[in-house]
Amino acid sequence: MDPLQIIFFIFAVITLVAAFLVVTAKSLVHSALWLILALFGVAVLYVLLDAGFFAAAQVLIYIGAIAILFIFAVMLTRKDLRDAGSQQNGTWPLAAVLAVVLFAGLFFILSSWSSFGMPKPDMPAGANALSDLGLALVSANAYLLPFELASVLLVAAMIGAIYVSLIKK
Amino acid sequence: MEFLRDPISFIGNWLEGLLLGWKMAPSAATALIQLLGAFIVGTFSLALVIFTIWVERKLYARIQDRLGPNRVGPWGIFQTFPDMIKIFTKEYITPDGADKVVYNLAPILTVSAVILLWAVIPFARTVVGSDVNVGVLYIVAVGAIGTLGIIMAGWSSNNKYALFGAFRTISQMVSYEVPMVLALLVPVLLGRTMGINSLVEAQTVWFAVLSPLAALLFFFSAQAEIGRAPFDLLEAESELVAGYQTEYSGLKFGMFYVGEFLHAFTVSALTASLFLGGWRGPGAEQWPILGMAYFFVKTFIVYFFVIVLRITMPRLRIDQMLNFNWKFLTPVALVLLIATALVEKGLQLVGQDSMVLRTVVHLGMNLLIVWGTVEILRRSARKERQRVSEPRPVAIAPQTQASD
Amino acid sequence: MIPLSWYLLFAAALFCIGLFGVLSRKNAVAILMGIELMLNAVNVNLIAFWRYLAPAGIAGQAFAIMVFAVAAAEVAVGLALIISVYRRRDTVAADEIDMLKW
Amino acid sequence: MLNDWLFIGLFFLIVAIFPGAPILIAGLLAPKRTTPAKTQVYECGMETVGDTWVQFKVQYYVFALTFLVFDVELVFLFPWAVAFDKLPLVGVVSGIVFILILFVELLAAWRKGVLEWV
Repeated sequence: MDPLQIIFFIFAVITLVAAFLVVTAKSLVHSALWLILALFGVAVLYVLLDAGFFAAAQVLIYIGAIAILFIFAVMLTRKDLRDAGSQQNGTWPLAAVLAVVLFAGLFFILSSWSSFGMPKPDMPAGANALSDLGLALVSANAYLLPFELASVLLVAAMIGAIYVSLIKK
Repeated sequence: MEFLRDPISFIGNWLEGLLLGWKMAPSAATALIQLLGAFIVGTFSLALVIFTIWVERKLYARIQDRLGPNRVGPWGIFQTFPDMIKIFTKEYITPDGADKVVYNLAPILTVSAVILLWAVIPFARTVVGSDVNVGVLYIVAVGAIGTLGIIMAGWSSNNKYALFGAFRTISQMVSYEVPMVLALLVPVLLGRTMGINSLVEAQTVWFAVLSPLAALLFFFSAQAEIGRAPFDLLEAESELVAGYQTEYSGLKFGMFYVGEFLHAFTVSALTASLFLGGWRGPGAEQWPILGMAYFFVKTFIVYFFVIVLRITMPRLRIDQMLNFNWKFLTPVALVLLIATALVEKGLQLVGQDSMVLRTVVHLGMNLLIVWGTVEILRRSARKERQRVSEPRPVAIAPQTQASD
Repeated sequence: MIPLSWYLLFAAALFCIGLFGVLSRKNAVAILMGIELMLNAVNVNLIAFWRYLAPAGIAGQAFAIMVFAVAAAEVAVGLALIISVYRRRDTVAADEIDMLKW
Repeated sequence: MLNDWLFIGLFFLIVAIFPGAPILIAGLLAPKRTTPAKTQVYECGMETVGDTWVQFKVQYYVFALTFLVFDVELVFLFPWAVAFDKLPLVGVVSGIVFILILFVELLAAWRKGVLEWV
């Protein structure tokens, strides 16, 4: 195995274990902390995919903002959910079976795909992914509409969330 | 001669040649040298704290008409070492009900997040840890990790004061990140790149001259990010004991302390790099060692202002702190960003690329925004004065109204 | 060299773990955490496809950044709803939030 | 490209060790004499009353939420700023429209009274 493969393997395992703990940990704050580790592992994989911008954005948005929001939400809804008792609902064996079946199905479908095991091609010369992305985001024949819509979506989400969380009983 | 011009990359090249001569694979040699470099940068940044703590204490004392440390070594310059020995031999006390793992991880994470910033700071043209093409975003992202350390410290201590302190800290740090990122977008826009070293190279005219407002916005929001006076609500001693560090003792507490001092210095280094031209200066291109000198001189000048700000300002109230951010810094930063984009594109369309014109137009635009802001502030201050000076109902008011 | 299959299998596993969380958790906040994991799995796939199949194109990256925005919006509104429900009904267990049932 | 990140990866390793090692060493050097009174949770000289996890104001959540939305939108702007040289005027204007939407957002939050600490 070459070094990159080892790094990938280590972080993939860390991420998956952390993800598993996210969905099984009893204390919700621990869940949130494991979630942060899992998201960080994903950021490392982005670096391995030559997407440094997404790695930094992942850490900034997910760890810096979304995870904090989760921790706040856990603290705000704390009263009745002590860390005692099962955090799993009654149908969890069914859910586990479903998840395993889905993974097996995905594996089956993917492995019959011709370019499943394709090696990483070299980056085309002269391409600057970052400024290309910036250009595409504001080009009318590329992603201008989603770009502006994302902004409007976020505004709507923010106003809605503020309204929902601030209304009195 | 070659050695004198650029000692660090000279040693680096020599080492690489040596390792390759020993039949080491080139990639392994690079990795080893980078590891060594990382080790040196990390050690250096931590060693720096020993010095900056002394600088800060001395300056603090002088402004308050005291002597400050003056016993150990000349001017007390070695005062930090006995302090270190003391704190190394202090007992760790872990409070009941603390979440052990998270509790011990928090101080490490807090300090790490600060040292991590040094990975992208360029010391000279050739002495750069790493010039990743997303340097600016990296800085902000690493700041997010620091936030995490604080919330972990507050939550795991099982103490109300700690949790309150952590919550306040988060809402402060999180709020001030918005103008900070906005202010950082201005140099990115002016330099068309996110790499820190590339940004330094792009500063033929310092960005602090091109856009002084962005420099100020960054400076102030960074102060809040560090969390010291006047923004030290997170550990407001009179209200919250010591905030999120209440339950920490010994070196674990010391680590938070180190983190704060190092962060102050790091922010100065960032300000110097991003806005004051970093290692740029006469002769720095040919003589990288000169560049290092320029960089540290600039950093220490900014650091001086950081300390003075800390010493001379009273603590803000929490509502004032949030108002200052959301109702002052953020709108100004948004306006500045729009204006900068318009001016840049306008100059490009006209086809003027003379540096003088660019500087003058940008500077004028900045001054215009400052003038507008001051005008608006004057008006709202007048209103506020009227509102406060109006007679207000006091505790007995409801009774007199009822008798009418 | 890491083949594309590694990333795809990793993403599939992450997605399934997230799905398991969504289906099995009692607490609504934890369900949202599962959704975050699933969105991340999707993002890994998008970036991997961009890098392996169309490194000159931009679609994968553009979609990934949109997923960021959608994830943020979803978390913001979702958690606000949960907090609001909690304030009215004093519960965050997904089974007990059944105001629409009749 | 990956070489740049190699340094940062190694730096992450080193940086985790740097504060960790002294804490461990100090743990070995320092005395260990815990008593029940010492490990009590601090509360102004009293024994602590009630649970640590008191109910928090929803205001904290709202600030974090506002930040999250701003943060995501600002990440969109970074590639735009890097590509500034290549952008046509339309591109610059649409970026500015994006920032203006942010401004509207700020004003909306202001009007809703989110930014007040009451």
